[in-house]
Amino acid sequence: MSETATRVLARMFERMSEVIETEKDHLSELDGAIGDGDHGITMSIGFKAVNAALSTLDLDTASPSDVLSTAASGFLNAVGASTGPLYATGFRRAAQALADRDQLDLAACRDMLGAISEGIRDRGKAQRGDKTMLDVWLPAAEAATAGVASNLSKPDFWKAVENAAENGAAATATMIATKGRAARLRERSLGHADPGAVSAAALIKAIAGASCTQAE
Amino acid sequence: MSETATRVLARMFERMSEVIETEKDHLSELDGAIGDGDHGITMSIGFKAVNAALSTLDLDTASPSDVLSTAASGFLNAVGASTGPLYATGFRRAAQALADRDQLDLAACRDMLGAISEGIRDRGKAQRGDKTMLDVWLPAAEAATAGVASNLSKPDFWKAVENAAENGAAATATMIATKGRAARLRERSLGHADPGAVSAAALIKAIAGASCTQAE
Amino acid sequence: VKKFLNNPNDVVEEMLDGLIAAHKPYLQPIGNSRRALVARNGPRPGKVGLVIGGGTGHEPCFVGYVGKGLADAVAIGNIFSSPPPDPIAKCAVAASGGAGVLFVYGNYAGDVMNFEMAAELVEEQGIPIRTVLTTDDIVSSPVEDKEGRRGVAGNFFVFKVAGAACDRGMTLDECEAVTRKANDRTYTVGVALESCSMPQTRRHNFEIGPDDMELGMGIHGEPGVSRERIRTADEIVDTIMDNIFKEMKAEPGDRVAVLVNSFGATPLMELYILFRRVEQRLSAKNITIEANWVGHYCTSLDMVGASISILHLDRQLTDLLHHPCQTAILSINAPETDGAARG
Amino acid sequence: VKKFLNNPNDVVEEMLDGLIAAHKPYLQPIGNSRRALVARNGPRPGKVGLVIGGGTGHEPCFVGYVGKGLADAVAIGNIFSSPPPDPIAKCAVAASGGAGVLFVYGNYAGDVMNFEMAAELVEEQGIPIRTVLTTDDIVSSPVEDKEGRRGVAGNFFVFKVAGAACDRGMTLDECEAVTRKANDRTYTVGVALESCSMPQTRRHNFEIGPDDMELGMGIHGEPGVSRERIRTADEIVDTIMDNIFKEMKAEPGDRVAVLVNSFGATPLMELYILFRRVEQRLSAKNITIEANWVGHYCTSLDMVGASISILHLDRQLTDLLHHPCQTAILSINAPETDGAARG
Ligand SMILES: Nc1ncnc2c1ncn2[C@@H]1O[C@H](COP(=O)(O)OP(=O)(O)O)[C@@H](O)[C@H]1O
Ligand SMILES: Nc1ncnc2c1ncn2[C@@H]1O[C@H](COP(=O)(O)OP(=O)(O)O)[C@@H](O)[C@H]1O
Ligand SMILES: [Mg+2]
Ligand SMILES: [Mg+2]
Ligand SMILES: [Mg+2]
Ligand SMILES: [Mg+2]
Repeated sequence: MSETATRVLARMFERMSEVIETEKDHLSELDGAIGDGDHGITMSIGFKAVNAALSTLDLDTASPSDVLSTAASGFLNAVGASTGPLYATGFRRAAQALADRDQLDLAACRDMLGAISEGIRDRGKAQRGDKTMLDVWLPAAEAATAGVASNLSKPDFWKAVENAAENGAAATATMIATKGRAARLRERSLGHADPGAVSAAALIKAIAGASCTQAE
Repeated sequence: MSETATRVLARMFERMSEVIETEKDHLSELDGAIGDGDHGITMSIGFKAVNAALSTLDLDTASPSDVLSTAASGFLNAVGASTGPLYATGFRRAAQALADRDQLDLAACRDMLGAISEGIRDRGKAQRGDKTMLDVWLPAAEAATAGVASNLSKPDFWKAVENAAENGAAATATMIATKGRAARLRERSLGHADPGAVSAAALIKAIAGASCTQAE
Repeated sequence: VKKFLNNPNDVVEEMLDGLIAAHKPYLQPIGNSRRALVARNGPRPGKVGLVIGGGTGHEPCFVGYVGKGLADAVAIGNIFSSPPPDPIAKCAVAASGGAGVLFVYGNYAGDVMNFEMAAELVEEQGIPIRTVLTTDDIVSSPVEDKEGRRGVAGNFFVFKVAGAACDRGMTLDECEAVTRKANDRTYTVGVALESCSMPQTRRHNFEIGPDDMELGMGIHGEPGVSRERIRTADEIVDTIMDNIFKEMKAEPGDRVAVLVNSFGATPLMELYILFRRVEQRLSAKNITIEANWVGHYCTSLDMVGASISILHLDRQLTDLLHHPCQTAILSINAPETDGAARG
Repeated sequence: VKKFLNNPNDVVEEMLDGLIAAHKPYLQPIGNSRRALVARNGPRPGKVGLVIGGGTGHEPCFVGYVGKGLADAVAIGNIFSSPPPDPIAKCAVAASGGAGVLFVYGNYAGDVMNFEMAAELVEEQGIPIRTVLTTDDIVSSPVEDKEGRRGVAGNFFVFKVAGAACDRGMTLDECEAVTRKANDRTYTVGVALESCSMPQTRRHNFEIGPDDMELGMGIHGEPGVSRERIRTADEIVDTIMDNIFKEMKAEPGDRVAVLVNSFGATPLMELYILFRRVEQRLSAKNITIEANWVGHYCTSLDMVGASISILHLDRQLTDLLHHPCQTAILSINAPETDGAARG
């Protein structure tokens, strides 16, 4: 029997928390160079809180949309910070996008990625090239759209999304920050990757992983 | 013509200041190990103030006793601390001992060393073996008394005094402090030479030097 | 870097335990939320409520400024992180006396997003919200982008003026206007000699070379505006004051308030040496110091460094500065006090 | 170690420039001596004068405790060095209101010798002097040698009680007796994580290993009583409180005042974590905290560390603790204040 979309999403958030735990110190170090050194800590607190909130959901009755909106509030209430409103808005928007859906096919994944990146953009009012997490989420969402349009296989689809995310994260090192704390550093932010972009790429990898190992 | 006793004493204080400048960092380091790390600084401030005060004396009319009492007030007003009252009392006592004297022969030097050590003892109420500057001044004064009694030549007299001082300073490393800040360290003061004892030995060396090079 | 800590992940909760116990006479949790504290003698009907807040690691900011005559409630985030909307909204509701609520907080992306989300929630309940972002860090952005600047230790003056305006019973419009004026006339520059370290990492966020200092340092351990060779205290103050004089249009005879603030590890002895030069520079321009504060008022954990803030007074600001207040950290002309704890 | 300094040899004079300017409302130099400062509203005819003092490097000790209701004058030495007799004598004369003068200072060989020499000088002028040495550092000597102990941050409570007694118009005998009682009932233990560094050397006075702490640390950067492995904040407080409970004969229902004091570089966040555990330990014994202070009250330059002081109150001490006072650092029940600077 196929794993429900609800369970896939719950597992996805577990994976996201795992990858953040692995990357935590590295993310804080990146943030120490151009920000206030807490990004790894904030993301770790946030995703632990998401999973704590999800553990109180009954996954047999909850919808995929419920998972996403529970994650949104759990994240927001635990961390605040910049990432709290950004990811909470992203996840909430994804919850809306997946309302009435109970299948997590590639089209649904495309919509989810698109909703997350639009939520982040609307909340943070940043643009591409501002050296933020958006420089990962936007290209990843675009790659997903293109992937569905050209009928990519599931592994190829996720490979394309991951690549776009990784390239986006790497590219932030060549940008001058104009949003968030790093913006005050101006030219001095050059040469440093944006911590929020690096964590976003890691999250997308976790999403890809969870989706690809989905039992069918 | 022989240099006056007044000038010899003034030169003696110059030498004392010089030797303290050389030893300053070392003395503070010793005090850092078992005290509050300021002994070199305090002695430096004190002897600079002594020489500043002496520079306002007319050495042609001042008595040896005047030099010593000027040094006493100069030192005390500049430093306070433990060493201020101790050396001020010592120098003041020496001023009394040299009252009516205008010759700095070995008997006068013996009396001066004896008066300084008694002044320090009376003010600080320490005893031999307490791991203080007294473990240098007392044996030095005793060596001076013995030296005069056995009619030592000037160089031998001062050699004996210096030796007694140096041995006294070295011996403090084997003592447990019972006076001053180091007393609270109890056994932990073992193995460390007492900074006040080490500076006292240096001062006595300067006194010996100034006296030996006295033009006659 | 060594610290007095239990589990580093509990540091904020444990600090709040201690702080709430220590400052009981001044503040109390709102309901069972320890991230939202309200002044015991703050909110009252007809008075505009003042809500402040931000991340922790800046102690005595922000909790130290909650009490009669100053802020009515404070929302508390994680270390160097804005609080989420929920405690901010709780603060707004608790502070509301029916005359609207003023939010005053530092201009950081995170704080702006969270406070805005909270404002939306609370306005839905019919409580009007106004916001003044503090932007006193004058080297963090050029003057053309004044609104883009960070809020740092000069918060102190902006809070004080806002609290006094609210306590005087001024309207929400008036409170907002005078708070905005206080912010416009507050000028801060900070210098760090060593970066701070988070309880979780216990490593410096970044390294400042042994002969270097960081000019324009932020209060979250984020790097400053330029790395320079360390200079004497007087030269450092001169650089700071030159920056401030470039923007502050003070005439001979004008009055200012001065705050010389430690970032955490810099002791009072050095702050007084800095104040000495600030006083010299001001009096050379015939500017009078109406009041001054020297100490730990807005810190960045254990950062070594200091900031200088100047509030350029006018008659109204002077008046509001002297308005009585009584909090854990600041007591000005306090008419009656309880005599117990102050932190 | 980096510091805000000009010429390190001028550090005390420059600090005094800044400090005297900053705290003008509270104190002023006696004559042209900047090493002897007198409270503006302190001395008055018929009142016992209170003179405190000691070395610098402990800011806000001792100058911060000069003002109405607290000390009348303060004598100021070099860094970690007792002041000489001359400024102490000047303070005594300025503080004298014809009812005698009380000296209260820490029990250190240097301070004892200089204050005693000053007392001799002043008594020759017909001013009776009494002295109370503070000895609150309970680990600095065993209980059999209580008089041999050092005075550390618990000074704060002894000064407060002495200042109140003098301000109440008690006789010299009574002032001495109650001050002595306050000292006998004050218990302090300090812990350092890193040693301090002098402005002249800018090196740590001594090194504490990366995993070690120094228990019973003095406030002059002198080593403590034992070197131990660093432990959690709670364990450290437990060790300190166990030491204090061993000597303090407190019964359930008794009241205490608590001071959690930073040695300089330890920030408020950590002090609150320490206070949390102090409060837990006291309330487990059903001992009530009547008042508490958490912050920088008696420092050792830039030392990393903290001390905990407990004053075991009785009715008289409680009463004197709440007596109004108004100084640069401490304002308790202050009836009228000038609203200007506090440091
Ligand atoms: N306006 C914004 N839009 C999108 N992302 C942003 C914005 N501001 C900041 N960020 C992202 O947030 C990251 C910092 O997150 P974090 O360190 O957790 O929060 P904070 O800055 O509050 O300490 C940055 O690296 C950047 O990617
Ligand atoms: N009671 C005393 N009698 C004699 N010498 C003493 C006494 N107390 C302290 N000393 C000497 O003073 C020295 C410390 O001097 P210094 O560091 O200048 O003063 P402080 O202890 O005030 O910092 C000690 O090393 C010791 O030799
Ligand atoms: Mg950050
Ligand atoms: Mg010393
Ligand atoms: Mg942050
Ligand atoms: Mg000393």
